[in-house]
Amino acid sequence: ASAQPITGFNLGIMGGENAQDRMTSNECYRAAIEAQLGVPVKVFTPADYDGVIQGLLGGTLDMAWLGASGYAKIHLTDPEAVEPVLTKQNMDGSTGYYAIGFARKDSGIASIEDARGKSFAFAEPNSTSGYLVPGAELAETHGKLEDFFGQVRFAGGHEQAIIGVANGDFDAGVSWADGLGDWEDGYNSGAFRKAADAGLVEMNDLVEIWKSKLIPEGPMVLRKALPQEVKDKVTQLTADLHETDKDCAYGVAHGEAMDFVPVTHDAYLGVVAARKLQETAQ
Amino acid sequence: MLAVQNVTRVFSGRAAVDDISFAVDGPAFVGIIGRSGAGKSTFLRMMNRLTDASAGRICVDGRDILALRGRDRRAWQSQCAMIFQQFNLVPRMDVVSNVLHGLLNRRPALATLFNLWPRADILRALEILDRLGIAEQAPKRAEALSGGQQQRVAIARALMQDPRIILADEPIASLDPMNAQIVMDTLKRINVEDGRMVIANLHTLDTARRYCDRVIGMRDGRIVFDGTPAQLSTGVARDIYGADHSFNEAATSTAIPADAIADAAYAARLMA
Amino acid sequence: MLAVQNVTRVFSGRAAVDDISFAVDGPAFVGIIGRSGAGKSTFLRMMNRLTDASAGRICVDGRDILALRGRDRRAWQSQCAMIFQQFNLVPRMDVVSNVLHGLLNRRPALATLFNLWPRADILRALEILDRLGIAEQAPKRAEALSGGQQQRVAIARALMQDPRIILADEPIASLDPMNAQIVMDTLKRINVEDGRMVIANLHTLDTARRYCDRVIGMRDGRIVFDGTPAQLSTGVARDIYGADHSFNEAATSTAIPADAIADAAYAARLMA
Amino acid sequence: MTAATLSPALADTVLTRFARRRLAAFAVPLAILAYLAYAAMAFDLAGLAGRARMDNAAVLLSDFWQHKTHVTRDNRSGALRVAIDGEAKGTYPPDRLPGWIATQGDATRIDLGQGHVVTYDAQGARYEVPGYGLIDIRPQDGGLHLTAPQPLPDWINASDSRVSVTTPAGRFAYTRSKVETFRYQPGWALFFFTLDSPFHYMSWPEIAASALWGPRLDSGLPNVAAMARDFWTNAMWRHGDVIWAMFETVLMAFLGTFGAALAALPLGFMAARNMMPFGALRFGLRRVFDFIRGVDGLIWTIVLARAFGPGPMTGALAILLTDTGSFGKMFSEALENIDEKQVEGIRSTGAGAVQRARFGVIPQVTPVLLSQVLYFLESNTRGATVIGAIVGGGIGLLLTQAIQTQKDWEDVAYYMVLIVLMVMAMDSFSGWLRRRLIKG
Amino acid sequence: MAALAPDDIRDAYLELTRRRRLYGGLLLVIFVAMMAAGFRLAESRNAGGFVDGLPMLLAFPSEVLAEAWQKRANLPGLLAEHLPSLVETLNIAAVSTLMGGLMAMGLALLSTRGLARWPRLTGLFRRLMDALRAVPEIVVALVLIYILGGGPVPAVIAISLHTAGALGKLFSEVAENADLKPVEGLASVGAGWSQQVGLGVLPQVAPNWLSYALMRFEINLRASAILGFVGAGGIGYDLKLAMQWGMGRYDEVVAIFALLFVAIVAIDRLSDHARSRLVRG
Ligand SMILES: Nc1ncnc2c1ncn2[C@@H]1O[C@H](COP(=O)(O)OP(=O)(O)OP(=O)(O)O)[C@@H](O)[C@H]1O
Ligand SMILES: Nc1ncnc2c1ncn2[C@@H]1O[C@H](COP(=O)(O)OP(=O)(O)OP(=O)(O)O)[C@@H](O)[C@H]1O
Ligand SMILES: [Mg+2]
Ligand SMILES: [Mg+2]
Repeated sequence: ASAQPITGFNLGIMGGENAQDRMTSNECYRAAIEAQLGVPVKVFTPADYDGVIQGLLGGTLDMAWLGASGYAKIHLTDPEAVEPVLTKQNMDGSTGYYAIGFARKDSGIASIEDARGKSFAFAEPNSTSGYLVPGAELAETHGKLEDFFGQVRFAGGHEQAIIGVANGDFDAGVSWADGLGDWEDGYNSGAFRKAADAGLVEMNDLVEIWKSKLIPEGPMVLRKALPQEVKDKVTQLTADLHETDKDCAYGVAHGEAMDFVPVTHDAYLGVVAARKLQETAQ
Repeated sequence: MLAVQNVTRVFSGRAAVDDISFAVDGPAFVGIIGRSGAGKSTFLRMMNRLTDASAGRICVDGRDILALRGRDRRAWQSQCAMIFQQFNLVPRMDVVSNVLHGLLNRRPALATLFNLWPRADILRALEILDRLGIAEQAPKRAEALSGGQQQRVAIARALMQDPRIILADEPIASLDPMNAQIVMDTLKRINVEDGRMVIANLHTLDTARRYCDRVIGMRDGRIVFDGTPAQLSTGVARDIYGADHSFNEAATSTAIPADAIADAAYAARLMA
Repeated sequence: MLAVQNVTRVFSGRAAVDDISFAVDGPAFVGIIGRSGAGKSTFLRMMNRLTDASAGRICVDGRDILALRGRDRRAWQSQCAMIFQQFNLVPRMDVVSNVLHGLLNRRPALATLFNLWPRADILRALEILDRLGIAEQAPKRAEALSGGQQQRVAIARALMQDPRIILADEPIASLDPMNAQIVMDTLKRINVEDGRMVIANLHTLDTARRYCDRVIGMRDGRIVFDGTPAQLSTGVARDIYGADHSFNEAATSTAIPADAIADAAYAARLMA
Repeated sequence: MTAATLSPALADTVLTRFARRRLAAFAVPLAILAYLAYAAMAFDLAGLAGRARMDNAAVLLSDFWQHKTHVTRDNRSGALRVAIDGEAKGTYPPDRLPGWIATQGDATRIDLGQGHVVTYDAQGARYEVPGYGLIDIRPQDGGLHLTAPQPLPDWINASDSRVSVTTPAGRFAYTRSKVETFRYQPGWALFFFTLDSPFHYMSWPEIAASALWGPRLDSGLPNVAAMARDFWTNAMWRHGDVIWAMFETVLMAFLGTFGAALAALPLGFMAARNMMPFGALRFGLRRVFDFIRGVDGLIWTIVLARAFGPGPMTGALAILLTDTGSFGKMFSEALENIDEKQVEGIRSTGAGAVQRARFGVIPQVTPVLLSQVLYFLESNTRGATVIGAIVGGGIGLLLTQAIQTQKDWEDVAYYMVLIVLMVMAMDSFSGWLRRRLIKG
Repeated sequence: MAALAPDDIRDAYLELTRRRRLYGGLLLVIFVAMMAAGFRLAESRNAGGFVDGLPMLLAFPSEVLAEAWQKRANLPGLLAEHLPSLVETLNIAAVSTLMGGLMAMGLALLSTRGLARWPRLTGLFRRLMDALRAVPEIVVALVLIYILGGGPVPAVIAISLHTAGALGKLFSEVAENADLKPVEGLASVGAGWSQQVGLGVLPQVAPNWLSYALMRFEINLRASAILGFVGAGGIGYDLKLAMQWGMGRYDEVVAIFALLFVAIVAIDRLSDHARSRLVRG
């Protein structure tokens, strides 16, 4: 509401890539915003995504690309802090990714029903695709997970969940992928692909047993208190990025994507609800 | 000049100094003797206002210095220098700086905090050190000096204060006989040449006899003797030190002994 | 029994012990005298194998103990006890434990590390302490004892070793005359009663004269005198200690002096 | 004299003492062992032994000193890509492929060494393994057809959608979409110059020659400067950014430590029993110090991140805050242990409170305080690594990121070496300073 | 008495003061400039400025406390729920202090002049300790987590290694100052190296070593809580989860934090007390 002219613009970028890689792949973007706004623009890449969230809540960061769960967290803490404006559209036109349930091929588990009474590994409690969404969906269809599975464990991360299942420490587990391409490649991107490429697991040994509904890609958010003119400029610049500077868009989107498309809070109602559910469940 | 009137100091119910009174007219060399715990240090500390008195007055030129507070008290301290048994110098600072500390009360606090002293002060400190024969030690750290040299630095600090009265609390107790003599001679010289009053606590009779114009004997906080050194007989000494105390003055003497006759004899016998 | 043959020890180019030879037949009390730096300590340390020799042989019953290595060397050390000027006890451990250390070489290492000693050993340690007159001190820490008592503990440790030879490196140098006498008497008694050889470095002539059967004088690493105490004339002593050294035997004497006549006289004068 | 004179009571006391000590001698190690056994159970050591995958560890850790080159053919487009660690910035230009890859029309021949040869061609791909035979894969009817000597060994993992082969010489994987060969080679690839720098293709003597008298490769710059620039801006290793990050880490430690020392000095005076007459204030301050220290820098970082956002200042402030607690406590203890004689000497000249502190107290405590501060400077350099990871600054960020993304283990090794060197340098620097200042 | 003429002394001293003032002033200016420039640099690279942020300082704590107060009824239950994690953290700290301490003892004895078993190798052991000390625990822990999986063991190993280096240095400094006379006394009766060290050195250094080890235990407690943040188990892990979740679990944050804080302060004070008693005798 109180739209004072700004003296600088701070951009927060979440993890998933090396800090330096993030810096470099966003350098063109930073320069473009700087040219557009006429104020110095700085990029911040905290290791822990809580760092970006605290920055947005405290008002020291003006803009960031977030995960869906991170956005939900900010919204639940302070609905007036940020607003979502754009999200990433994948090459197939979708704007999301999936949580994928999987097991060892030789375990005889081929569907989530087969995993009843077995041990099941989530990634970590704060992960959207590694726990929040699959936990909520599975609980909806199968009831209390502690009762449905023999044992519910947290592996500590996507990586550990995949390796844990491949090693037989858990009977089944869940991790994420974009759902594009082939299972045997570990899909086009996601945790499976990374593990397979690194030679940590052999995709032939694993089977997919479950797939979640589409989980929305995280939004690009802007601080609500920014002057409307600034918001418009940055949004416009980003929305046009795929048309104006293909290479730069590749860096900002972490890879191949079709476009950045507008998004509103409504797209995240599901994730927000899942978070609320978890909160009261514990 | 100095009038001590009914001064008392009570520590947790016991009087360390118990209603003492005496007066000194000119710039005398006053020695206070008495056994350990007699209240000698407590009295000197009250004079320098390091310890507060419980009752009584100490008048210097008619002004009761025990009543001074704050700035005035500090101003009095700067006129009344104190020399300690353990020298109480700042060991890690150099000799000249230690001497300059005598001026702390008279120079602007801020400048002193950065150890910035006017050139004239430094020159005066060097002069005083020269007078005491330790000018070559000037740039050394105080801790690098021998005990006798350190005590002379302490005296130099006292002189730097340009005091009316010098108080010395057992100034030679931690010195060897050689250095003790130098220090006492120095104090005496200051007393005679500059005409400053010196009050010294001493723990040996012979020193008191040799240097003082006037000797005050204390026991259990009270003055039990006040007179000239000549009046200080062995009987009086027994009184001061307590007769139960099997008294052997030699044991506490700091005089340099005559050649050990016995040793020499023994050696002669062997070498024969 | 003991034959020292051309033993030399060189420290950075200088010979601290320079080609010395002598032989001792029975369990004598041998005193080694000489001024500081003469090589006395170095020789004893070589005998105990704390320091290696540069050349020469020391034969004990025909075996060259300088050639021993590892276990054998430690076994020899356990038969040849050493008493140090500074006692070299473990100050924080109790007296009995310190005495028991004499057995370290003969008991399993692990057990000794856990301070596990057979009952018989403990009793024997107590007996030895009793013989030296300090049994009541047994449970105390070594550091709580006076110098003389500590030296007797060190002797008890040596006896615990049941050694054939006792080496004593200036055993009384840090003791007062009273304690010195007790310690030397004890060593002499062990020498006479048990028939163990004692070799003691001494820094005073009178002690050597009083206790030794045989005296060896060293100077600059060489033996300059070897004979009975009676042969030790002042001229010889001058030789040993160096004539340039204005020689005054009394200055180093540890004999308890006769009452200090001078002091007494002085005191009497004062008290009159 | 014999044992007869020895009082039996004494012998008894001594013997019981030894018995008690014997008990203790066993009890203490036993207690420690028992505790360790309990801890081993509590930590599930047995289960851990089963879970630990040393082969995975080997895969990960070999990356510390190895690099792998991906030779990938897209089976749909037929495009060939040769890239170090599969990264865009490590991709070889098609005309400057390494010598062990030969292309001829559609066919690519990859020599993995020791007789292992992989060939991609229009029909599919073949892998010749010495001592085993030929593995031949062809796509057929939407699946893969594998021809290889039977029975299949366990280092070949095949289904009709994916075949993968793992040999000591490298890894090979064929799926419908692509075929990929990984060759592992020791060394940190492209450490000095990346593939787009002309200097990458030179040997060391050539580089030296080029630096000294070679013709200018970049008309704007002398060759030495161009080399420095190419090294400094190396896109794979980013030496410039890394050095800057190290500087930022040291900066955080420096500001935090000395800032805390400056803040703690007056507070320490106020919390020292012999300097502060008001007991309540002293007690209050001490509890504040306890609180600040107890909370720990990491939590402070999170609290401060809300107010100041990410960045090195937040990290420095977090260190400053924590250390103010530690220094406050340590300084006040040092002040309580001072020699009062010096203060009294100054007091007797009529000096005021501040002057007494300056001359009576400070000279005594400086060596103690200084050595504590410098000791903290060194350990904060290590601490700033961790804090930096959270506030998004310094070498710590790079390190934790490289570990979390798991593909850049050679970067991890590089950063670890640098951190160890940095901490060692700070250690000897503070040791040097300590010796200089305290002696001087 | 005076070897030098008074004038020379005076000039020399005045020259000395001038030089001292110059150097002292320069040093002060350099230090102040470095602090100021460093701070400005850090601030310019920070997202928020110092002055702007100050009013926000309490925003986060008050948010947390407000929610915790609202849900204060949950606190006792949460405290009980996280107690096992606290015990795990304490165990991590204790085990790693023990193991690190034992390693440090060995390293210290091997690298102390005059005591070393192999005198030629002291330099090697010293460098080894330096290296162990220089590697931050978190680095080792992160790498080990990838090999061994999450849990307390990577933390124990990481902290133990660091402790071995840090304590080893302190231990060897103490041992260096130990009196060697008892050792020589033991050598003279034919004691082996282990006996000389075990009976001659350890009793002397034990109080100081123990005191340092207690101090280290305190430090390790913090370290193990921090390593929990990167997935090494214990109460730090619980705290991180609750903290990252944010709003909605702040009551849990407060409960965990209270547990951790009370434990740290209690141990801090206990070890302070024990140490002052140990060293005084
Ligand atoms: N600060 C104090 N608090 C309590 N009692 C004190 C204090 N200072 C001195 N006393 C007591 O006052 C008595 C006199 O002490 P004082 O130091 O004046 O004796 P002294 O004559 O100087 O003895 P010494 O020769 O030992 O210096 C002693 O009993 C002493 O214990
Ligand atoms: N470890 C050593 N390294 C170098 N020189 C040594 C060593 N030990 C002794 N020396 C030298 O050897 C010489 C003889 O020393 P030694 O200690 O044997 O003399 P001493 O007769 O015992 O003298 P003191 O009466 O002082 O004990 C001296 O010059 C001494 O400096
Ligand atoms: Mg006194
Ligand atoms: Mg000697």
